[in-house]
Amino acid sequence: MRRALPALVFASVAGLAQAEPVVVGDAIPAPLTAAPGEPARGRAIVADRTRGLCLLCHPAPIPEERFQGNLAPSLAGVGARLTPGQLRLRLVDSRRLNPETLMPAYFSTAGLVGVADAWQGRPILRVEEIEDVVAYLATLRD
Amino acid sequence: MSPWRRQGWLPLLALLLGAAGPRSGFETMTPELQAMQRDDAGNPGMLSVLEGEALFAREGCAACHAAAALRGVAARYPAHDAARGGPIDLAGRIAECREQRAGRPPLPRESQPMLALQSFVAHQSRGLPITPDPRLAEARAEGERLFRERRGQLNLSCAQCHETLAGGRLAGANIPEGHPNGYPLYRLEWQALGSLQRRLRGCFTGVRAEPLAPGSPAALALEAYLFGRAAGLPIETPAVRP
Amino acid sequence: MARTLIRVPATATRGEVIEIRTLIQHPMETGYRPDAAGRLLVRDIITRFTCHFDNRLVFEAMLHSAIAANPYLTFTLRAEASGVLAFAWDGDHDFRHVETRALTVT
Amino acid sequence: MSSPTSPRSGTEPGRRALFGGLLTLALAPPAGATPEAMAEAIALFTGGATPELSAAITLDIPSLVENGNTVPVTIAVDSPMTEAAHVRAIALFNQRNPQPQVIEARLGPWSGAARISTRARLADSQRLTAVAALSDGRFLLAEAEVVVTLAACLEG
Repeated sequence: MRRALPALVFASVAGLAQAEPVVVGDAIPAPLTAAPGEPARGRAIVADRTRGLCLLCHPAPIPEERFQGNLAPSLAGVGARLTPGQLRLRLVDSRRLNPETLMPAYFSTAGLVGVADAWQGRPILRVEEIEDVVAYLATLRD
Repeated sequence: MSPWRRQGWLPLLALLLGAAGPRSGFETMTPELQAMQRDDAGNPGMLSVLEGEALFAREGCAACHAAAALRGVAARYPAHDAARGGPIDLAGRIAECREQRAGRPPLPRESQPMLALQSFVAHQSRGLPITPDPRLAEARAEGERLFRERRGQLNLSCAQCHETLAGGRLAGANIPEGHPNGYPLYRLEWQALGSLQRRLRGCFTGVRAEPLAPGSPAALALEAYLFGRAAGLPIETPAVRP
Repeated sequence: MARTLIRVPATATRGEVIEIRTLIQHPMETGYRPDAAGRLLVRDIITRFTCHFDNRLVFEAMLHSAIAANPYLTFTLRAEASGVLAFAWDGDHDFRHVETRALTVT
Repeated sequence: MSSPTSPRSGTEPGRRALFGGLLTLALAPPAGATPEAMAEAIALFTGGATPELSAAITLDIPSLVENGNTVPVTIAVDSPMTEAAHVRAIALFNQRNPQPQVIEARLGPWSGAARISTRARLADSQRLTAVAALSDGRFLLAEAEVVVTLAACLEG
């Protein structure tokens, strides 16, 4: 019953026009930034319940974070199951793969309803943060 | 049909309904929290009920409403209001009654006296099943649309968490079905008694959505739908929740 | 004015150990909690609870920020004679609330 | 007790607002109490005496709580509560709140029993210690571990 999504509109960052991520199949193969992501920073974002929010739904191999959700698949081994490009698309806009997904689009503001003023027009993560998270998730191989 | 037979049906019906019917958030709390709610001498929400009782007497409400006659009222709200041609909730009715009949200045919805009056009135219906007003079908339909609409930066609907994923764990917290049968209730997170509107605001803020304005048609529609889907659950006011 | 809930058995037999339960409306603002602007909210807690039986101190508790809002406290007393129980809560910013209850011993 | 000047300097995302709601914590992350601070507070209560771990004192507190804001706790000591042998005081301490003290209660033979209940605030999962002061000068101790889960969807 959900409407088909309009053509994907990717968020742009504070006036600086972002190159639109190019989707190839089920992946965004090309990194969104020139500088590569940093896994340690990505881990911190994943662990942070107010930034990445990941642990609200996903269990992850971050033992110092005791209370992790069980609503979504474990992130353990996700780097072995998915390529960085596949991870990137799932972060940027998981709806591209499953319109009913629970997972928020971390770098798309398309089709959102009733967003609070403070978050209007802003993606959940910045491109650098997306790349950091992709870099971290890619290290989760067991 | 013999009375025996008729009675024989009821437990079976209750069992069937119980299995498939709505589940109060009470049932998924720890035994300690359940005990806190059950014990009138220890339930912190009872302080507001007491305050409401005193206000009810002091403001002259008792001149028209015998406390005994309030039994069952909260179980029927939100109700259809002919003048508005739509739903009115208990807080709205109390506000209207105070202002129009008793000529008192308005009380903000979230003010302590309003919460106290509301908890006193709702407490009179404790244990009675929610019986939705049949005239609110239209509002409930709109409420259900809102319940199923994804919203906010996190793009989540009420239904995704409180229907599909109820019983799961969001971080460390159990996701309840989200029924309104205990309000106003004492929430440990608030360390105070608060309204259903306050709780909804919390959910909306949580998904980074603009909250519905309390008392607005949209908020009343959602409230009407929530009470409709909780039909049969007993009023627990003042409930205790984590 | 703070509202309280006090549960004292209506009657007790001589020598019976009764349980007294008290609950009082109070925010118990810890002094460690920041407001929206990040400034610490000033501590506002009940620091002391006492129960006197006919003017004799029979129970006393010192409370800290780690006591939950709307402090709940139960304690016991051996009922030896009828008399008056006086409960007092004292706290920051000159907070003081006093309640009395009759105890009837048969 | 340490200074609360930097109440949010702790790394306790577990107790922080989920989903970006504003902060509604009862207690800031522990700026102060530590096992050492707790030991110090206990020493102050016992006048330096070492309390004995004893089955005669029970600390009844849920091992898992949904919200640390209001945690029911009962402390009881098995004592005849006579003039000759009674509990003089009961206290409760914690390791991870800003302050190690929770409550100190004074009682006597007129109490008839040595049992108090209250509700504590716990900033995090931690160990709690109850200590009873006996009329013969001894001190008894009981401990309990409490796991505090998180509350989700904190409101703004």
